Amino acid sequence: MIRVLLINFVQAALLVVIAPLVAGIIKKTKARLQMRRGPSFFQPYLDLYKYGQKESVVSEHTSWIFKSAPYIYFAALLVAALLVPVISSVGKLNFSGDIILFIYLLALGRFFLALAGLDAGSAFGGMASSREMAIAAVAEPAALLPLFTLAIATGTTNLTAIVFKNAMSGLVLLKPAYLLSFIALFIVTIAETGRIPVDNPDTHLELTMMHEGMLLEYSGKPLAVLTMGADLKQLLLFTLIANLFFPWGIAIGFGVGQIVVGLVAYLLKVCAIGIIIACIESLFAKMRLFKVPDLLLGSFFLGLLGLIAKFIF
Amino acid sequence: MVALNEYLFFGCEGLLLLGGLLSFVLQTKAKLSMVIAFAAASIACLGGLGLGLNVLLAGNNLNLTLPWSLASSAITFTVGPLEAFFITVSALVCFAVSIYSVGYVQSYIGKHNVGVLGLLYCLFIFAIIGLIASGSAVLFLFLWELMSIVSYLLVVYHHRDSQVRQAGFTYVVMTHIGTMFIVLAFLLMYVYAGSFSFAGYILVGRSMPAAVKNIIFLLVAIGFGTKAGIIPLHVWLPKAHPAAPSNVSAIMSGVMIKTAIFGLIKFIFVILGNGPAWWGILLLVIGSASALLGVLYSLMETDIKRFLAYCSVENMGVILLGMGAAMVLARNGFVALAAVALMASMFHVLNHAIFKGLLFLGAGSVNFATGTRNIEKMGGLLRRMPWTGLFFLVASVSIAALPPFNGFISEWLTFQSLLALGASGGNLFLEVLGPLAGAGLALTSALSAAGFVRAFGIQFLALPRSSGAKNAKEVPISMRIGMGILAALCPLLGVVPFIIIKLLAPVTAVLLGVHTAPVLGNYFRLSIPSGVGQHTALSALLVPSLLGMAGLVAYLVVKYIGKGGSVRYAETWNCGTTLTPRMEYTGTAFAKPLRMIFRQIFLPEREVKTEYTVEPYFKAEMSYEGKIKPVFEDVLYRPVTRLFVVVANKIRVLQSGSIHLYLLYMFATLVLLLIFAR
Amino acid sequence: MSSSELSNLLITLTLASSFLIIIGRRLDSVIKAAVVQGIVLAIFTAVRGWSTGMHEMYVAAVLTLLVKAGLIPYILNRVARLVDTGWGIKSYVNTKMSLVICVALVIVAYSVTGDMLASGSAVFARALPAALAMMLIGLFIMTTRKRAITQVVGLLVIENGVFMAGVGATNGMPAVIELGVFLDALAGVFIMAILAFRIKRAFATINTENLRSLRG
Amino acid sequence: MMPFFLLGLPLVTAFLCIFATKQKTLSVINVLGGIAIGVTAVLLDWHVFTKGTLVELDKFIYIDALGAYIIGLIAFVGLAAGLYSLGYFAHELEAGELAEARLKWYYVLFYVFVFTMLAVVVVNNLGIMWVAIEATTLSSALLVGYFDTKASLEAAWKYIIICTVGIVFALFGTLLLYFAAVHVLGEGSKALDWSTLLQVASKLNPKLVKLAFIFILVGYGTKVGLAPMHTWLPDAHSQAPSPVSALLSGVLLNCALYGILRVHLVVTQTVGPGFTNALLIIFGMFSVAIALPFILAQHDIKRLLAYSSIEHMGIITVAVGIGGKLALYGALLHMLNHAITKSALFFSAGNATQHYRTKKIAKIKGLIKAMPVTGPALLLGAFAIAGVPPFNIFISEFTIFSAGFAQGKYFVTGLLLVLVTLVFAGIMYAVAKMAFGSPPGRVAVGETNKWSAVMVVIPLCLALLLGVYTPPVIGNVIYQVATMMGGR
Repeated sequence: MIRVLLINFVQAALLVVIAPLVAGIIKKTKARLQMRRGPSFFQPYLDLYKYGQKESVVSEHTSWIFKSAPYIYFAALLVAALLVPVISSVGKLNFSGDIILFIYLLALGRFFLALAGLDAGSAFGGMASSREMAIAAVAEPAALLPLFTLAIATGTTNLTAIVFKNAMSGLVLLKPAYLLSFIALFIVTIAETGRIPVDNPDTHLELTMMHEGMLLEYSGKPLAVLTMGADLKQLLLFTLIANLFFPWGIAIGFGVGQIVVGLVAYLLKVCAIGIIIACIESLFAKMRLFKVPDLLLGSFFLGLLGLIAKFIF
Repeated sequence: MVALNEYLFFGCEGLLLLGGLLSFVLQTKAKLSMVIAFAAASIACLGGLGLGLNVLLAGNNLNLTLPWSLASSAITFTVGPLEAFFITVSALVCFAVSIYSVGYVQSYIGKHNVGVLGLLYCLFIFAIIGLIASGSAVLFLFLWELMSIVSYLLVVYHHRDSQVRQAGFTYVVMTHIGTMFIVLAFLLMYVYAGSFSFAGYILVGRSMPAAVKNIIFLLVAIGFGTKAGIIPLHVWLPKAHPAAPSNVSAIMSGVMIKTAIFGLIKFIFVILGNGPAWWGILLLVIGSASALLGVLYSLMETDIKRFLAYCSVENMGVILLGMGAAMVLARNGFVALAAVALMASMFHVLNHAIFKGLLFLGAGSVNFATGTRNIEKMGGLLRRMPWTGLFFLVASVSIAALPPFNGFISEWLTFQSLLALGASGGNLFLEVLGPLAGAGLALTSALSAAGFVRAFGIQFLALPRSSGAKNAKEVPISMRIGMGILAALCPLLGVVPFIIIKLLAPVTAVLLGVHTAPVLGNYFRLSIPSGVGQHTALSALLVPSLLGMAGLVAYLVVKYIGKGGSVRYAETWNCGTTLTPRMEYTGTAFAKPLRMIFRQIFLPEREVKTEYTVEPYFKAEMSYEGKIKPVFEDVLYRPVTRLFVVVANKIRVLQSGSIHLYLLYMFATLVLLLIFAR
Repeated sequence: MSSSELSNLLITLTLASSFLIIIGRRLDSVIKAAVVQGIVLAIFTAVRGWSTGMHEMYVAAVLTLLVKAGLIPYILNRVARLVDTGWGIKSYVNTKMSLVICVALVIVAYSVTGDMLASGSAVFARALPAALAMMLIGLFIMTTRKRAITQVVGLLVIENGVFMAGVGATNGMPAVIELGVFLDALAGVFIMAILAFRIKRAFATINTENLRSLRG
Repeated sequence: MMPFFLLGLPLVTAFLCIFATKQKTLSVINVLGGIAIGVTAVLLDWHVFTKGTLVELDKFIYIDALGAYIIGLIAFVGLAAGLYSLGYFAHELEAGELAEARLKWYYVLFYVFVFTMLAVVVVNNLGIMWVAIEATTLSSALLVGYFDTKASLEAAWKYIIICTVGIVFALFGTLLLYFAAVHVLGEGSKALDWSTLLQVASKLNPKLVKLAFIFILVGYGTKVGLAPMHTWLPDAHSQAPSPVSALLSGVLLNCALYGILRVHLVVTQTVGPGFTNALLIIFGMFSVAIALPFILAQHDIKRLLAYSSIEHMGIITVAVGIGGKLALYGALLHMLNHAITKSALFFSAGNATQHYRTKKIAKIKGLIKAMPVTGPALLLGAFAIAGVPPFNIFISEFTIFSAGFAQGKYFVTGLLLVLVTLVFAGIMYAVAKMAFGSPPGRVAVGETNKWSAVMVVIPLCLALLLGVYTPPVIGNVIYQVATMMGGR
């Protein structure tokens, strides 16, 4: 029990530690693809450090929501991080929770972030909150449907159990149901992490922003928390995809060797996903806001096809 | 203990009657009248609560018969576990609302007749608790109609407003038509049972011909569905709930429409003993549609109470989802899973009663303080009304089904039961329908989260948009206590949901023969049995503790790392100009992306008018008008109403005033009768 | 001529007199036709009294003569004169059509009741269809004729029909009842007359076509 | 001796009224007369229901349970209407709508009217009953036209013409019945006594009896207000003074229905229940169906109530047609309930129309503000008449529905239920329009007078009482009547 908890905490800590790194890798890759040198892999850590040194300016119109939102946001993601198997799938963490809780924890964070966006009264924040909630609403069923397919295939919604089962059964991705579900979930991940072609994470410009707009009023330490949270969320989703659909190499016990293999495999998988995302960002232009639901609808139908495929094949 | 139950029941109902009548008699002394009514109501509700809990926990059913009869049918009251649960829910919410009302109704003194309000209010609760406890169909119907009529009178309490009258009319007619279907079902049952007592119904319910059962099912589904406000029978709900005084809206939305769920469960599970799979599938489909359309329409409302009313439509849909899943699962032999689904449904009944009651009370408080229900005129209320704001936030988070609040637990259970439907190995249709309904539920709750970000954010955050909002003051203490009780329950039930699961154990035992408590885990975790052997679990206790810890850790880490962290207060950055409330994002604007995304459903119409002083550069005035097409009214209700009116007017020509014509009728009747009826 | 043949003749005559009312073109001729019918009916009653040997039938005959051929036409005439709206008959259906319809009504009446009384009193078997026919014709008159007075005449025809059936029944109705019926008919016409006066006062006409303000 | 008192008292009262001139004197006579009639009726009913059928004058007068029941109704509504008249006409006199000298004629006619209705029920002979029913038309026609306005005269004219025509048909039917009976019983007035007819019913000529029933149904049906012979009813009920409307709706219709019932009982014995029941159901349903559109789109409050009477007479007729003890019980209970509730409604509508000086629904607004007693009473009365608990009509309607289902008449009963539900919508639409909102500025706030307000509340309280509790006395009485009527 204690060991299980410990493993969980270690895994979560690992996620928190490497989350900015993954963001850095994506930035670097993008820069390289655009023939720039780009910032260092570790620039996100430096940014966070910098925010930590600054005073923060708080709007006088705000309420306690504004101040507490970063911590609620981060806490929700941290708890979500505790649910996701990273390098080891062992330990039936029955008590902790499942994919539904995972998705809803993300929703909890988003809820307060969106409120915080409205709190300062600026039109930018309101617009961002509004768009974020709208896109998230469409993304949520598209995210859950592929996960349901997995859950039905394995007979449980518990993440650890799903990953464990999939890891045991080998090349699961080759089934059409899984393939379709994977593609569906991948599209959702792009939307959820605020990446091109859904959102542009590099700009505060009015016409493109969603996530960044909500952070507009933040500065100093709270901004650091929020940025860290966003990175963590991105990594969480990558981890989810990686371990659900490619559980290869994940540790099935507590052996040192297994864990080392698992760690390496995990890092490789996550980096690979990061690089793929960077490629996609470089290849596509940002979509118009109201084209995004069409994309997500497409992903939803892929997920539905996956579900049907699960029962047919 | 049986005697105790009787005392509690009579005490509760008697006190309500007495309090109502006294309040009416003393209507000239408004303050006294008000205090009597609501004090009586709250004490009575405590009694009701005691009765419900006593039956659920101690397992002593209440059975009593009054010494006279109604339409030749004995007046009996029976309270078993199912009834006790619904009485508990009703009494709980009504208790909080009654306390709240003491403060809320103060603003009516001198303006409205408080004695009448007190009478109707008490009668309303009287009817609700009575009908749940009633042991015969006649009595049920009697109290059901009483409840409808009293609530109608409450809806039209502010009858000088023509919209209120309109709303009241729609409500009373639709609810009456719904009742008609229930009556038909009762009468059909009577044909087989030979009496109107529910006990008699239960005796024959399972052995009736399948066709009759199907008809009865459809009748009750339509009849109770109207009251529950499921789509497409919902149109009265968003009109009537906002029209009533807010404390009454809270009871209507929180409690009254649950009586319809009670009726459905009673009929389907207790009396008819479930039926073919399509019953459940029908409820699943209707439930999904209600949930989705309900939440979508709610997003387009700027009247906070109309918004909440549409949300009720949504939540009724969610409740039906659980029920439908339970029916299908039970039918296919997965009784333990059916128990989970039914539990999800009933848990959501309780949750919705709590947070929707709270939300309406919150809306009432805001209305009390600002004098408006239009969210576009509010803003900045969290700083002016911190308690109300907090309570509203708690309710919003709960209804958006976010952990660690109670709404999440019931939706989680619903998700699980829908997934169980997918894994239960029926046919392909069911297997896909279950997860698909789950996806629909996900969409619903995400949309509802968006809706409540909007509702809370626009109302309580940023700058006030009107002088009413600017000068708002926190509401009186009694109103805060009333809201506080409900608000405290939201996290409590979210953290230790097993309390409720334990309470519900006898209910599922009666309905499905399954003891839910062992099936569904313990205080530490909830677990779902599944066919595969893996247990899916959720530790409702752990999640909030982890959340709290994580938040605390994050806070501490951030606080002590780095030398920054000092805080400076300044104006919101607004591109260099001063921020005025007019620049804030409005509720309409907030919903715009969704209006665009779902335009095939909303069919929005917009009209922008611009007047120029010098074309095309200097605009004198610009006005924007946007509305969505009320599809159900336009496609379903208005044509039918119009048809009735047109036909009625056509037929009215028969009475043209000509005596010759009248004589002709007689002449024709006579000749026809002579020829045909000889 | 036997009493039953005589009765048959009188029955036919009474029925025929209703056609007189239909073809009447002026108010006074219609009232006169009603008088004729009253007289024939009175004779019929007397004949029945003679053939059955019931003396109270003579009383009924006299009463019929007085009321139906005397008092009521008198009142109607008075009303017609007092309200003075001309003597023309106004009808929704012209005379020819009226006749066709009335013949059809007679056929209906006979076909409905013709086979009803194979046994039983011969007179009643004859009187019943004729009475029914008269009732239908009377109702037809009331339905189609516009003037209030002609409507009262139609009512009179109906009542005559009923009366004829009553007299045609084996020994007539019990005397008490017949007396009551008479009084009622008289009172009815009286009250109608009163109302007609008042209507005339209020509306300046007794063309019942104009009484159409109450509708819906 | 009691029947003679019962018949004599109204006549004496009417006679006394002729000589009174002052309003006060008239009121005193009216109150005393009404109470005396009421007491006599109660005593008589007591006698009938405890000791059995009351027979006088060699069976000329024959009061069984059914008769006694209707007598009770007449006395009750008569007393209520009489009492209500006091306030009603006091206001009319105040408002100068009426000369004091004419007032006495109202009371004279009123009591003559009551007398004729009582006579209908008391006598044994169908012929005399016919005379009495015709007499009710004549006496009430003058009451309908009492205000001497254009509209009321028109209504009275139509009333008397149509009802007279109808009633003549009934006479013909009675005659046929007599003729059929003569063959079995021989000559003499006994052949028309229904008590005798019932005993020999099975020996009568069925064809003749059927024909008789058709005529009687059309004839008395006109008086009952069965569609399509109902056309006079909305006119007459809406134009009569409100207390008279209550009397017309509450009991006159029942008296006429009583006539049909008597014959129905005989005919069922002769030709079996199928024929009459089918006809009664058809006419009853048609009445309800025809009343519906007129209720849905009605502009005149009193016409609305009149159409509602047509609807309820239809319901009672259907219930009788359904047959069986339970249905008859429901039908009889419904007569009582309808009489009580309709009185309350006509009284409150009377107050409202007097106060607002209009019968137009659209012009009566904010009634519960303008008239703190009448307004709520009208609203609650509307609920009651629409068949909503906790009022009495719900009980009887529900009884009828359950009887219908128990008898297997699903379609008819179901349709009836649907129609009744739709009628509810119409009534609510109209009444909500009047009761709610703000009263127009020209209308003063307050009741016309206390007495009128009290008279509205009393029947309403009774309606409420009977809605939650059927006193054993009434239950037993109705049960007795239903049993007597051959409920199987």
